[in-house]
This record gives sequence, C-alpha cells and structure tokens, in this order.
Amino acid sequence: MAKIRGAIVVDVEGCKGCGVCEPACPTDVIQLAKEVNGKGYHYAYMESPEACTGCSNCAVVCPDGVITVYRVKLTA
Amino acid sequence: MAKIRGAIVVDVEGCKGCGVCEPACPTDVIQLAKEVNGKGYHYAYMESPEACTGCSNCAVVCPDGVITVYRVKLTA
Amino acid sequence: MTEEIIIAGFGGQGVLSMGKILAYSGIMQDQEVSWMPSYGPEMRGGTANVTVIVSDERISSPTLTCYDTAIILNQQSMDKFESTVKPGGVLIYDPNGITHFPTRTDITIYTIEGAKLAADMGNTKIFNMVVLGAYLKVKPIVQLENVIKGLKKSLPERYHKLIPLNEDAITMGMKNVVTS
Amino acid sequence: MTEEIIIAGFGGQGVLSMGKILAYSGIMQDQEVSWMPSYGPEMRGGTANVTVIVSDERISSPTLTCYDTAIILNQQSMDKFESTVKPGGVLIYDPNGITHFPTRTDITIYTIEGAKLAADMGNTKIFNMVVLGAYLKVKPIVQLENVIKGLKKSLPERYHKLIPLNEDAITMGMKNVVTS
Amino acid sequence: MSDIHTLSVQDIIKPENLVYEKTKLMTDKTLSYCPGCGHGTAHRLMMEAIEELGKENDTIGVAPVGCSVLAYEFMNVDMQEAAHGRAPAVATGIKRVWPNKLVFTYQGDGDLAAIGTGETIHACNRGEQIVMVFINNGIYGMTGGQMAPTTLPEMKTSTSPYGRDVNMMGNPLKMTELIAQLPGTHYVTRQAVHTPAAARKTKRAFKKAFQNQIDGKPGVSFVEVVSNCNSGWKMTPIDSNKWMEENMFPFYELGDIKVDGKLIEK
Amino acid sequence: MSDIHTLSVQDIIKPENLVYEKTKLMTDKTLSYCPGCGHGTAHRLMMEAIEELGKENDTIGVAPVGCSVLAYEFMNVDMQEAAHGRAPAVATGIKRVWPNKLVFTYQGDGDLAAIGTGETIHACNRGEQIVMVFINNGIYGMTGGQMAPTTLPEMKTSTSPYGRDVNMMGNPLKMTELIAQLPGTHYVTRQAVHTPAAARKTKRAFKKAFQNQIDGKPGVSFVEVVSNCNSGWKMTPIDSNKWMEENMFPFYELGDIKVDGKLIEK
Amino acid sequence: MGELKLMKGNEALAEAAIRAGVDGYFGYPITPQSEVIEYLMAEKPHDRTGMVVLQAESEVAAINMLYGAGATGKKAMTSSSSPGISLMQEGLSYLAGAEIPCVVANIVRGGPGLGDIQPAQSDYFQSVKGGGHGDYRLPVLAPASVQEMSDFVPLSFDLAFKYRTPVLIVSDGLIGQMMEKVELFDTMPRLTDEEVTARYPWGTNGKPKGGERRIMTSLDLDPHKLEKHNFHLQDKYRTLEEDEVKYELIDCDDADYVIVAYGSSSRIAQKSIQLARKEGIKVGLLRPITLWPFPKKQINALIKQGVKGFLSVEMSAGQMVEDILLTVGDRTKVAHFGRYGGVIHSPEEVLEALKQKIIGG
Amino acid sequence: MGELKLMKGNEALAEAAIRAGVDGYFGYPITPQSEVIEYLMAEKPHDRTGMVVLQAESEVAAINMLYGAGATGKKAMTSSSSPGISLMQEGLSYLAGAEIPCVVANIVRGGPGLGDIQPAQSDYFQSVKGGGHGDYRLPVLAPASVQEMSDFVPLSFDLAFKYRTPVLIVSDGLIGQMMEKVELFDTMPRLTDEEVTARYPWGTNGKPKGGERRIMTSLDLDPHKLEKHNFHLQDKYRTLEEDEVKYELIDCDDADYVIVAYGSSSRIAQKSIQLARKEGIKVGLLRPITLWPFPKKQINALIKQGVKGFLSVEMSAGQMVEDILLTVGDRTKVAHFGRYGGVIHSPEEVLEALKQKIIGG
Ligand SMILES: Cc1ncc(C[n+]2csc(CCOP(=O)(O)OP(=O)(O)O)c2C)c(N)n1
Ligand SMILES: Cc1ncc(C[n+]2csc(CCOP(=O)(O)OP(=O)(O)O)c2C)c(N)n1
Ligand code: SF4
Ligand code: SF4
Ligand code: SF4
Ligand code: SF4
Ligand code: SF4
Ligand code: SF4
Ligand SMILES: [Mg+2]
Ligand SMILES: [Mg+2]
Repeated sequence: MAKIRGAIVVDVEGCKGCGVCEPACPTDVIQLAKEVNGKGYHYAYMESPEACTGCSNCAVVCPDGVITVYRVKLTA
Repeated sequence: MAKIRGAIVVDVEGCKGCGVCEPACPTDVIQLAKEVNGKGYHYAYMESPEACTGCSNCAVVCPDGVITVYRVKLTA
Repeated sequence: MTEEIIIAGFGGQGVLSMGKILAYSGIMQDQEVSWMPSYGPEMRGGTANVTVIVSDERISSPTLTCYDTAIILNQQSMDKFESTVKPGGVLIYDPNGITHFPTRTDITIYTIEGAKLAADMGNTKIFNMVVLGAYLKVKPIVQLENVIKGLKKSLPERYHKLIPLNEDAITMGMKNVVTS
Repeated sequence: MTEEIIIAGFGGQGVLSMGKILAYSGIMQDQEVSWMPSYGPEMRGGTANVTVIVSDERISSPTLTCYDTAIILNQQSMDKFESTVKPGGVLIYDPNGITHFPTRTDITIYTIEGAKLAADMGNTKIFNMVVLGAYLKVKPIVQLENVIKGLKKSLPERYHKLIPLNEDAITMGMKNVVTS
Repeated sequence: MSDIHTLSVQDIIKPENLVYEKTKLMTDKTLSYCPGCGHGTAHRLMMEAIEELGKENDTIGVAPVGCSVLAYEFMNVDMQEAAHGRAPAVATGIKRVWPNKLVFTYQGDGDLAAIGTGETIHACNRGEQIVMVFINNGIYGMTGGQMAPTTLPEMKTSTSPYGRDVNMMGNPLKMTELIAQLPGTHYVTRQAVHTPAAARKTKRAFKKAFQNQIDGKPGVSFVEVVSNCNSGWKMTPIDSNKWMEENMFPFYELGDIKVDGKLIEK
Repeated sequence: MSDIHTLSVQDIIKPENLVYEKTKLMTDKTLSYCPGCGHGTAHRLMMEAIEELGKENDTIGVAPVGCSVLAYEFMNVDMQEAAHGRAPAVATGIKRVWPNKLVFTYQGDGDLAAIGTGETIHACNRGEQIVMVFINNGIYGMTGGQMAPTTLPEMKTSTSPYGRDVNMMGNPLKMTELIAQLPGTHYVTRQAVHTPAAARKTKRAFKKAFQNQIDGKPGVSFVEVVSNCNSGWKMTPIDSNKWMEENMFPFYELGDIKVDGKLIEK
Repeated sequence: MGELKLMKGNEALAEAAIRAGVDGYFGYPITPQSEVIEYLMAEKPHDRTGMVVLQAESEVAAINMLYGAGATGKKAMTSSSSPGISLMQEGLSYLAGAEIPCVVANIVRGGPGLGDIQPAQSDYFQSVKGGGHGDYRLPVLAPASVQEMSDFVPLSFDLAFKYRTPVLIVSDGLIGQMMEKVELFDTMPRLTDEEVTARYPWGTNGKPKGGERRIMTSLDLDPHKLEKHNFHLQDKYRTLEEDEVKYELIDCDDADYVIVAYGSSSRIAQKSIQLARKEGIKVGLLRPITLWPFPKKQINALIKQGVKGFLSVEMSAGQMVEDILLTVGDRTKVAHFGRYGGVIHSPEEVLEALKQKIIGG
Repeated sequence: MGELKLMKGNEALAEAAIRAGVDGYFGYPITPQSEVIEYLMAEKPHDRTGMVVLQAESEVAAINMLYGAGATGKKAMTSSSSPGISLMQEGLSYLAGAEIPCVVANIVRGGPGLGDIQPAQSDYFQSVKGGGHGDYRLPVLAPASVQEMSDFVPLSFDLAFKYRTPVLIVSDGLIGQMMEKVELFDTMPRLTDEEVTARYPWGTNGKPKGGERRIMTSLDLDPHKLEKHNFHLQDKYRTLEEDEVKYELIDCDDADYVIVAYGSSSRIAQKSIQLARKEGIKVGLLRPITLWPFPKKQINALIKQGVKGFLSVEMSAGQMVEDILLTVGDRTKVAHFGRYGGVIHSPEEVLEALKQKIIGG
C-alpha cells in the first residue's frame, strides 16, 4: 500500500489570514497563527504537519496563491 | 334577414396608392385608379361600390388612415 | 471656363445620374468637376436636385445660389430655380408637367420634349440622356466622345451594352432642343 | 485661533471619527471647521488619515502640507508625518506599535498609551477617545462640554448611552498624556 | 324606406352611418412614412386603443430615433422625442415621477435591439410600469436600409449587400423572447398589422397592454409588431407583406409569449 | 529510504516533491483584493488553464472596471484595461484583427450586467470567438458595495440599505441564462471557487472554454463564477462563503447551462 | 438660521436635493461621488418629500431618465464623475437642444480615461465649451465649500427652470469628500402635480383637456427652422452671459496681482494669498462661481483697477486660462499654473508660481 | 498618377481606408455618413486586403472595438456623425489616456441634440478642446475636398502611430455627400502580424516569447504617477503643436483681410474671395487643415504682413473664432460670421459679412 505525506509552505508575508484554506483541508492541518505578519494578518500555518497528505486543496482555494505544496509517495 | 350595405370614402389626396387595402377587402370592392393624385399616386377607389359591406377591413389596414367607412343595415 | 449647372426634377427622372455623367465627362477631358446633391428627408417628397460644376480651374464652393444653366424637369423645380439663373444664362426645361412657364427675358430659354422623345424611342429610362443631349447642344462644354467615356466609367460593366442606346438618346436630344 | 491637525493611523483605529468629533465640537462652540480624509485605494492598505482644521476664521485650504499638531497612531504614519509638524508644533503618539520613535527637537512630543488604557478600561473601541482626551489636554481648543455635544450630534441616538463611557475615556486620556 | 339594393353610395355616406374613421388621436398631418409602411397602421391602432380607454389626457409617449422619429407629429398626445435607443430610460424617467400617467415607448428594431439593448433589458428587468411597442422590420429604415440585429440570415441590406452572413455578423436577435424571460415583464406578445385580422388582434394587444398599466399590473407590457419596410427591402408594399409572411413570421412567430406574468407553454 | 512517518517536513519540502505552486502566469505582485475574495482564486485558475494549454504567448486579456480593474497587474499575459462595461467590445476589436489569438474578458456583475449589458448581449449574439469570464458577487465591490443587477431580493447594499426592494429596484438579473438563449454562445456554465472541489471544476470549465476557442468552435464560451464580496457584504470571508452557498447558489444554480451549443435540459 | 450640520460635500448635495424639492434623482455609482446616491437611499426621501431615487443601469440611462422626467416639468437631477459625465454628452446635447431643465453634478476626478479617483478640474473645457455636439452652452456652477454644495442645488434648479436649460454643478473629490459646517436651508415642499402643470405649461405630462398636445424634441429636419432654434438658443445664452455671472472677490481691493481659481483650487489659493500677504505681496483672488458664463466684466474691472497680472490656478492643463486670455488679450500678463491627474497644489507652490510666472516673469 | 474616380467624399474615405491598409473598421450607421460602411461592405475589403469590417451595435461599442484593435498595434478606424461622436467621448478619453492610435471620422451634422442631417461645423469645440474628460488633445484634420477625404486617411494614421494618439477627421455632410474627382493612391499592403509585432512593440497582441507582458491602460491610481503621465501627454501635445500644424493659404500674399475657414465653409469662402477681388477688395483665405494644432504662427505671420482683420467663417456659433482671438489678442480686428443648424453660407453673404464686420466694422 502506498503511503503519502505532504507539506505546505505558506508565504507568511503574502498571506492575508482570510482562513479560506482552513476548512478546505480534509485533514485539519491548517490553522491561523496567533501572531500577525508584517501587514497585521494572522497568517496560516501547519498546525498538524504530520496529517498533511499534500492534496493541494488548500493551495487551490487560497485566493492569494501563497501556498506551495509538496508531496512524497512511498511504498511501505 | 338583415341586409347590409356599406361605402367608403377615400381621401384621394392623402392616399399613397400603396394598395394594401385592395387585398384586404373581402368583396373586392377596391382598386387603384389609373389616374394619379396631386402627389402622383394611383389612389384607391370603389370599383364595385355595390359589393361593399362596410366591414371596415380596408380602413383598418390602411397605413395612412385615409379611408372612412359608412354602413347601413336594413331588414328586407 | 467654368460652367455652373443645377439639374432639378423628380427623384425617378435620373437627375442625379445625369449630373454624374456630366461630371464624369468633365473628368475625361481633364477638367475639375463637382457634383453636389441636396440630400436628406426633404428629398423624401420625391424631388431631387444636383449642382454640377465643370471648370478648368479649381472649384471653390460646390453649392451655389445662382447658376449659368438650370435644367428643370418639374414645376416645383421651376418655381424654385427659374430665378437663380444668372442674367445671360440658360434655362432648359421639359414642358411635360410644367404648368407655369418661365417668364424671364434676360436669359435664354430652351425646351426639350424629353419625356415624349424617350417614350417615342421606346424607353422612358433614357429620358435623362435626351435632356443631357439637349444641354450639350446648347452648351457643348464636353465633347460627345468624352460623354461616352464618362458613361463607360460610371456604368457598371453589365450595362455597357446600353451605351449605344444612350448615345442615340443624346443625339436625339441635341436635335430636338428648341428655343422657346 | 486656527488649529491645523493631522490624525493618522490604521483604518480600524477610529481615526476618521475622532476627527469628526473634534470637528463637531468646534461647530458647537461656533467655530469654522473642516475635515478632509485622504481617500481612495491607497487607503485600502489599511491606513487612514484625516486633516482637521478648527478656526475662528473662514478656512481656506482643507488640505495642508504642514500642521500645528500631528496625532500619530502607527509607524507608517510616523514615517510620513513626523516631518510635517510645524516648528514649535505638537506631536502626540501612541507608542504601541511604534518602532522608530520621533526624533525632532523643535517640536513638543507627547505620548499617550491609548491602546493600553482602552484595553484596561475593558473596551478597545474607545481607544480613539482616549487619544482625543490626550490631545485636548495638550491643546484645549474645544471645551469638554462641547465635545460631549459634538458626540451627541455625531452619534446616532441609539449610541447615546455610550456617551458617559466616552467621556471617561477622554478624561483618562487627559490624565495620562505625558511628554516624551 | 328604400330597398337596400337601390341605395346610392351617397345615401350611405351620411354621418349617422359612419362606422369607421381615423381617430382624433391621430393628427391631420400627412404621415412621413413610405406608401404601405406598417408604421402608420401601428400608430393608428395604438391611438385608437388609448382613445377607447379614455386616456387621451393622461398619456405621455416617447418616440425613438428611426423612421418613427416624427411619431410626435402624428400621435395627438403629449410626446417626447428620445435619443437613439434611450426611449425606455426616458419613459422610466417619466413614469417614476408621474406614476399615475400612461407612459409608452414606440421603437424600431435598431433603436430597441441594437444601440438601446441595455435600456430595453433594464427597463424590462426593473419592471417599469410602461407599455413598450417594438416595430420590428428587420432593418434600419430611416438611415437607408442597413442591417438590424433582427435582420434575417442571408437577407440583403445596404450593410449586408451579399446577405447577412451569420458567422460574421451574428444571428437575428429575438429580443422579445429574451425580455419575456425577465420577471419584470408582465405581458409580451408579437403581432402584425398587414391584414385586417392581424391589425384587429394588434389593437386588442395594445388595449390589453395599456389596460395592464391602468390596472397597475406589475411590469412592462411589451408589444412587438412585425412590420414591413418595403423601401428598405426594395419591394412593393404588397410584395413586402407577402415576403414578411413567408420569411419573417416563420422566424418571428406571431402570438402571445407571456400573459399575466406567465410564459405561454409552447 | 526513510519511513514515511518519520520524514520531517524539511525532507518533504524539496523541489522534486513539488506538486502545487502558483503558476508563473500570475505575477509576483500582491493581489489588491480583500482577504478571502474570490477574484484572486479565479485569476489563478484561469492562468493555470492558459498555462496548461501552452497559450501564454498567444493570449490577450481584457480587464474591466471593478475590483479586478488591476487584473493586468496580476495576470502575466498581454492585457488591456477596458472602459466600464465595454470589455466585450474591446475583445471583439482584438479578436477580429487577431483571429488566431486567444482573447478573453474578465468582468464583474456591474460591468457585465449593468452598464455593459448591450456589449455583453451583442458580443454573445454575434458569436464572437472569445472567452468571457463573469465574476458575479451580487454587488459593486470596487465602488464600495452598491447594489448590482445581480443583487438578491432583500439583500442590503449601500444603495439598498433597507434591502433590495424588487418592486422599486427590479429583480436580480440572470444574465448567464439570458445569453445562453442566444445561438452565438457555445458553452455557458456557472461555477464557484470557494471550495477545492468547486475550484477544480471551475478550472476545468476555464480549460474547456479556452479549448473551444483554440478549436475554433463557433461562438462565445462564457464562464460565470459566483463569488463572494466579503467586504461589500460586510462579513468575514468564511461567513461570506457560507452565506453565498445558502443564498446565492439557490438563486444562481451552479452547473453547465449550455454545452457544445446545446442548452442542457433541466 | 437653518440647521447646522457637519457633512461631506457629497452628502450636503444629496440632502439639498431632498430639501430643494427635487422630484427625481437618477444616478449610477462612481467614485468619488457614490455617497450622493448612498445618502439618498439611506434617507428614504420618498417618505420625506415624495422624491424618487433610482439607481440606473448606466450613466447613459441616467441622463436620459433626466430627459424624461425633466421634460414633464419635474425637477430631475443626477450626479457622476468624469468618465460617467463623458458618457452623458449625447444626452446633454439633447437636453440643451430640447431645452429641458435639470441639474447634473460632476464630481471631477483625475483623467484622462479611467485616470484615478483623486480631485481634479480637468473637465473644465468639457463643461464650459460643450462636450457634446452642436452649438450649445450650459450654465456651470463651481462650489468651493460644503455649504455651496448645498446652496447651489436650489440655485441650479432656479437657473435651470428660468432658462429651460440643463445646469452643471462642477465640483471635485476634495469638496465632495471633505466635511465642513453647513447650514441647511429649510425643506421646500415639492410642487404638486397640479402646480407643475400650471407653472410649466410646456411640460409633457399629459395633454391638457381641450388643449393642444405638447412636444419635447431636439429635432428639426428643416435647417432653416433649426437655425432659427439655434438663434433662439444663442439669444438665451447671451442673456445668461449678461445676467447670471457669479463670482467672489477676495482681497482684490488693493491687489497688484490676482489669482483666478475656482472650487478646490480656490481654497488652496486663499491660503497662498495669506502667505503672500505675509510676505508683503498684494495678491487677490477672483473666484469664478459660474465657470460659464465666465466673469469677464470683472476681469476687465480688475485690469482697470491696475492689476498687473493674472495667474490661473487650475488642477488641469491650461484650460480656464484660455477664458482669461480671451478677456485680457494683450493688456496684461496672464499665466497658468496647473497640477494634473489628481494632484492638488500646495499653497506654497502656488505662491512660488505666482512669483515666477507673474511677478518675476 | 493614381486612379482617377468621381466619388462621394464618404466613399473616398472608405476606399482610402482599404488602400491605406486599415485592419479593421467598426462603425454604426448614421446619416450623413452611412455610405462609409455601406461602401466598405459592398467592396468586400476582406477579399481585397484582409481588412475586417464590422457593424457594431452602437457607437459606444464601436469606439471600444477601436480601443481593442488599436491597442494591439493594428490600424483601426470608425466614422460617425455628431450624436454618435458624442457617445464616443468616454472612449476617446480612454484612447487618449492609454495612447492608442486610431482614426475617427466625424461627418458633422446640425445640432444640438438630434438636430438635422445637414452639413454643420458645430462640433469644433468638442473636437479641439476635448469633449471627453481629462486633459487631452486630439489632432484634428479637416478635409475640404473629396481628394482630401481620401488623402487624409493615410495621413491620419501616420500621425496616429507616430504620436500614439487617436486622430479625428472632422468633415461634414457637404464634403461627405458631394462627388469630385479624386486621384486614388495605390493600395498599401496591410502590415503582416509579424510586421505589426516588430514595428509596435507596445502592442498587446500576445506576450513575446521570453519577453515581458504588455499592458494597455489609462488607469494609475497614484496621482503622482498619473500626473507624470499627464506631463508626458502634454509634452507630446507640445511637439504636435510645434511640428504638425497644417494649413493652406489662398490669395494671402497681398491680402488686406483674411477669412479663416476650414472644410466646407472654406470652399464657400473661396468663392467669396473671388467675388471680393472682382470688387477690388484684397481678401485672402487661411484654411486650417489641422484644427488642432491650430495654425497660430501663420496668423502671427499674417499680422506681421499687415493683415487688417480676420473673419472666422464657421457653420457654427463662435467657436473657431476663439482660437483666432487667442492668437490675435488685441492686435487687429477679429470677427465671427456663422450659420447654424445645418444652414450653409452663401458666398455672397460671407462677402457682405466681411464688409460689415471687418472692413466697415
Ligand atoms: C446615436 C445615434 N446613432 C445613430 C443614429 C442614426 N440612426 C437614426 S435611425 C437609426 C436606425 C433606425 O432603425 P430602426 O430603429 O429599426 O427604425 P426604423 O427606421 O426601421 O423604423 C439610426 C442608426 C442616430 N440618430 N443617433
Ligand atoms: C463610466 C463609469 N461609470 C462608473 C464607474 C464606477 N465604477 C467602477 S467599478 C464599478 C462597479 C464594479 O462592480 P462590479 O463590476 O460588480 O465589479 P466588482 O468590483 O464587484 O468585482 C463602478 C460602478 C466607472 N469607473 N466608470
Ligand atoms: S487561504 Fe491563503 S491567504 Fe487565506 S489564510 Fe490561507 S494561506 Fe492565507
Ligand atoms: S495539502 Fe491538503 S492536507 Fe495538506 S494542508 Fe493542504 S489541504 Fe491540508
Ligand atoms: S368596408 Fe369592407 S367591403 Fe367595403 S371596401 Fe372596405 S373592406 Fe371592402
Ligand atoms: S391602403 Fe390607404 S393609402 Fe394605401 S392605397 Fe389604400 S387607401 Fe390608399
Ligand atoms: S423606410 Fe421602411 S420603415 Fe421607414 S417609412 Fe419607409 S417603409 Fe417604413
Ligand atoms: S471589495 Fe469585494 S470584490 Fe472587491 S476585493 Fe474586496 S471582497 Fe473582493
Ligand atoms: Mg427597423
Ligand atoms: Mg460585483
């Protein structure tokens, strides 16, 4: 059985903290940070990185296109 | 049985000789004159006045509204 | 030489094309020409008139208030244009349909029975060419050969077979114009 | 007396309404006032600033390049407006969020911990009233009673119950403004 | 009493026998239209409808730019002459400040369906309580017979001298079907005026349209009249009417499209 | 080879593992849109479609006047900025003289369905071979949240502060259904971009629309995107998306309306 | 004294429309004047006075709605900003041709094209020379304060109905967006339908019983009749030039130099004058209130009085300066100082320009 | 010598468009210029040169089609008459702002409003002062013969592309409807797509491989940047004023008086001059060919030469006379003689006006 893991990189300064990516993630990886970025936005980050499957859902809906997605697929 | 007869008056100088009234008459009363009016149009006239029933068809379709219709209804 | 002409009549009489052929003829002999119709809804009533100027020099105003020659083809035009002929000028008219004849004495007046002659020739459409012939007789400002050339230029190819007929009409007009 | 003020900060800080209350207060004591916000998409970035003028005379230009007083509520505004205070003028700022402190020595500089005080009072929304209090302490150009009248005029009826709280905030500001 | 068969025409032509004469709501001016043009018939039928409804003094009409630009010379009611295509906006302006008056527009296909598309769609969409009369002759009559949005495929006009090429010039636009889709239209019908029967039906349509407005029915009452432009089509009036029946009617089907706010099922 | 469970995030974030990044057809400029606004998502999906079709160098886009007036700052293809409402005419001008290029418009609902109604209808009716993208957020975002033709009944905006009163202000206009009626449209669909599934569908719609143009399919390919305007609606982005699902979608039903020139039966 | 309020210029304009008894406002949103229709919608003017407010589908529709409503004798009004006003040019020409009273406010922004949304005065030519086709003129009022944004609404309607002409109010984003104290005039009741009918017999609002129908048109296919109509229009314009010029003079009595500026730039210029006088330079301000008709006589009077130069201060390239030059001719110095594209002069640079272009120039 | 033809002005304009290698004509019918699109449609220019002709749904659409096509570097053209041109004012402002080359012909008719369809010149101000919003200018060419209706098409495109600006051709129903001899220039092949791309690198016709995308816009929300753009535009206009003035002088060498007239009225005025000289009055004609830029230097030269008065003969109320006055100032006599609403002067009355207003006046 193929095992899959993923990770996302959020461009913290580009993120506007809209939160649209959060509900888009099927595995609840993302949350908005308590801290704000330079523009005063609570940016998105991987709260549960281990759950990320690299499905790209978050990136697809991010209005500002600030999420980059990586994924590895390994056979166990 | 009621008997009906009609007659039309064409405003000769107003008539543009378009001929639209001619086919509209169910009893073929109307024709266009050989002569022309002051504007050079072959105006409409009652060629068979006795056939007129005063149905107003001609007047209803006359684009220039130059036909006036009269009608008498007599019991025989 | 500058000749300033008004041609005026009903819309169907070929007034505009007569003017056009005249203008083209002028071009054929290297003259300057202008052709200015009156246009617009006033023309819907059925009248048509065109000012044609043929000149050796650059033409200034294409619209005028007085003319060397007036060619008049219906009563309305007579009423409007008789008075606009320059003293010493020419007025040519077709008496058919004219009820008040021209009365000026300081101009030369000609008549041409264009409608009748065209009917006699069996083609009412060449009426305007008959009248043109009459005019050219009175004022030979363009040569016949240039008129023919002008006709060729202004008519679409498929009508070129009609040119001899037109030529006949012009000749007919030349022959039958009379001083009135 | 003419007082020319710039108030500048983030959009959410109540900059525009602080200016409006100040202007209304001026009207309450029969002065001329003007309130000129900068507007447009440049403001989308989240900054907001407004020029308020309170004067005994007819006001000429409602936009200015230098001011008697600058009230500054974020770093961006500090960068932009510190230099625009007239020599001898006043700069009041809330140090919260300020990274480069003002350095001019030809003006009087005050600080007011508006954000902190408002939070202490349990209502961050009255932040701008605290700052207004600070300003009025430094420049008592309008009387407190007229400010209250102005508040009444500018707030919809349903918010009038909040006026005492606002008054407290102003008093708090007056008490806590310090020269820096 | 004389026998009816021996009655002379003069005996019949007496005021008491009058059954049809031009309505007083048409002025005495000679119509500016070409012989046989449907504009005149449409004018008269509209005015008859308004007269019969007794609204002579409560009506404001809006003329378009097109052959009927001079409609105000012929219709004996208060009239405004609108800019090309803008009659629905003009009518909106009138109706909004005189909600109790009858307001109508009278427009050609170039006016209503080309330059005025936006005004037409939005007056209909807002549901203005006005009557819109749409004379569709498939051509720009006034300017000398150019292609209109409603010109049929392959039809020759002065700007489609080789026939309307739908690939380059687009398809004929059924504006009436389009606006019937909008909830803001209450009554939408397509009629003609070239035969007595058609003309009588059209008059009923006009009456219904104005009655809707009188009754405060919500939305636009829209009457299209498919008409000839014999000059633009370069036919005699009689031929143009025949051509219209054979070519226009199959494409622009006559009949009601929407009644009482409901689309007619086909 | 390490076990997948023990892989660190740093191990995953490597160029060879890249599965999604912003397309190069979006510039590096920060979008001018409010946080959570669908404009940005729609931009990116369109640009992905064009990139995947390999048409980066053969595309000319037309930006509207509206929040997306600056689309040309973000879309990394040749762009023109049209006057308010006129993008379809501008695109017509381009396409007619560059028939082999891909031409698209990108317009808001005020732009496309209010001031630009005439241009929209007629570009569609002529069957211009262009792609039209229509961002319907039920409001004028750019100018501060005024009522749009597409504003829902009772919806509050800055020019309908007590809710849209359909009797006075008209009904919301389903422009997409209208233009689908025209023979000049080839593909007409309504989509959204607020969820991954919706966004992916929209991207397929964009691709299909552009592919139609590449294939020379006759007529307009028209993609409506129902989108939020959280600023204009005065909601958080998340709330606005929910509100959109609950209120906009029932009225503006998602899905294909016309495919391959044929209306989808409902 | 009327009600005192602190209001934006745009809001004052809207409130004044309600109070002036306007019957219908028809408009399309555009920055920087969308507050006008927003304020109106919020105020429910229909409840207050019976006034109708409608958001049109475009500026073209809006101006033609004015045509319809105005042609009935009702008071109709719209507002927009530069690009929207350009779209109204055909409509304005029709309104002028058909002699329909109405009021159009242009809250000018930077151009050309989409430009920006900052205050500008670059629609001067369009406003005063006629941006539409044909020989017509529009009275143009240029408010310079929020107070005038309010006061000029009834004033404009007075002119509009007195002369049967559309009237332009030309302002800009500065005046539109700023708040000042404004004394609101008392609400004038809207005329009843009957009053409208009685007062404006030309209004096409339903043929009078037993009377003749009325026609509102700008068409006359007979050029000689159309020429006659044009003569009539030109006569009217001459009367306006004679009788309706409005301006303000500030500190002109002893002035050696005069700045000519209207609207926003006149506000800036006032400050410049104060600065100048501090330096001992005697500068006055002529503020045209009517941009058309232009205060020519007043310029002549100033020349007579000994003014040695005029500086036209405009938020535009040399536009108004042409009207000054047309009056001044070669008699004294005239110069132009403009900022473009939505940039506002600073009072200091105006003074500097005066020194360089007029005093030293 | 090129082909000699007898043609209407409108037809000559259309034929010239084909021969000048125009890529796209977009227009909406209106009298008195519908012959332009009719001629084009009949000529099948797509077969002749590949030129596209499209009947737009309105003038607003047409001008924006020009925007689209012109912004790609292709030659785009439209024509209309007064009301239609008014509808294009927003578009023209955008075209000027975005610096898009294209040619717009206005065959002026009587106004204002719907007016009539007779020849007029009453759109002068609209043409030369900018009928749209913002600070922009358009080069305006005024043909006075059918020959010039043909020749000015390539000339206009040269200007349009040299300066990246829309260019106006302002004519009227007289020139449009009359036929004269015209020598047609040889057909210039349309530029290929590759040539367009190479010659006009600013054209938005598909991002160059490996290059940067191009943008065509008139928007700049930063007023200081927009001001810079305006400075650039004003520089361009100054260059045009310096380099591109065109005019014709007739009989001016010894003239005591000069009539200034363009287009149709210059034709009438020529006749008046002939009449005048017959009476021994030495009158010349200055015919501005470019209405903007206006031949100011030439007027100065005439003053130096001793001309004692200028009569502006316009088929409009005093419009062009303002540009004459702006140049002449108080130096010599200037008067205006206009006919309105589609009425054409007679040569005799022009002479009479000269006598009364200038010689005797
Ligand atoms: C703005 C403007 N554009 C164009 C015209 C010219 N024009 C006058 S009527 C007309 C079209 C008329 O066609 P239609 O509306 O179908 O009316 P019809 O004459 O066929 O009854 C046009 C294009 C105009 N007057 N104004
Ligand atoms: C001629 C003209 N009229 C009005 C405007 C002002 N304006 C700019 S954008 C806009 C509407 C924007 O709404 P929409 O098209 O729905 O786009 P959104 O911002 O919602 O994406 C308006 C009315 C303008 N720029 N030009
Ligand atoms: S969707 Fe994008 S912009 Fe919004 S919070 Fe997530 S990463 Fe940030
Ligand atoms: S890639 Fe998928 S799993 Fe990973 S964070 Fe994004 S949505 Fe969640
Ligand atoms: S009234 Fe009837 S019967 Fe008589 S002529 Fe007319 S159509 Fe014929
Ligand atoms: S229909 Fe009328 S106009 Fe036509 S021929 Fe008959 S009477 Fe004459
Ligand atoms: S041109 Fe056509 S529409 Fe116009 S009046 Fe003549 S027939 Fe009727
Ligand atoms: S105003 Fe609305 S449409 Fe515009 S960017 Fe913000 S959320 Fe998006
Ligand atoms: Mg038609
Ligand atoms: Mg929107």
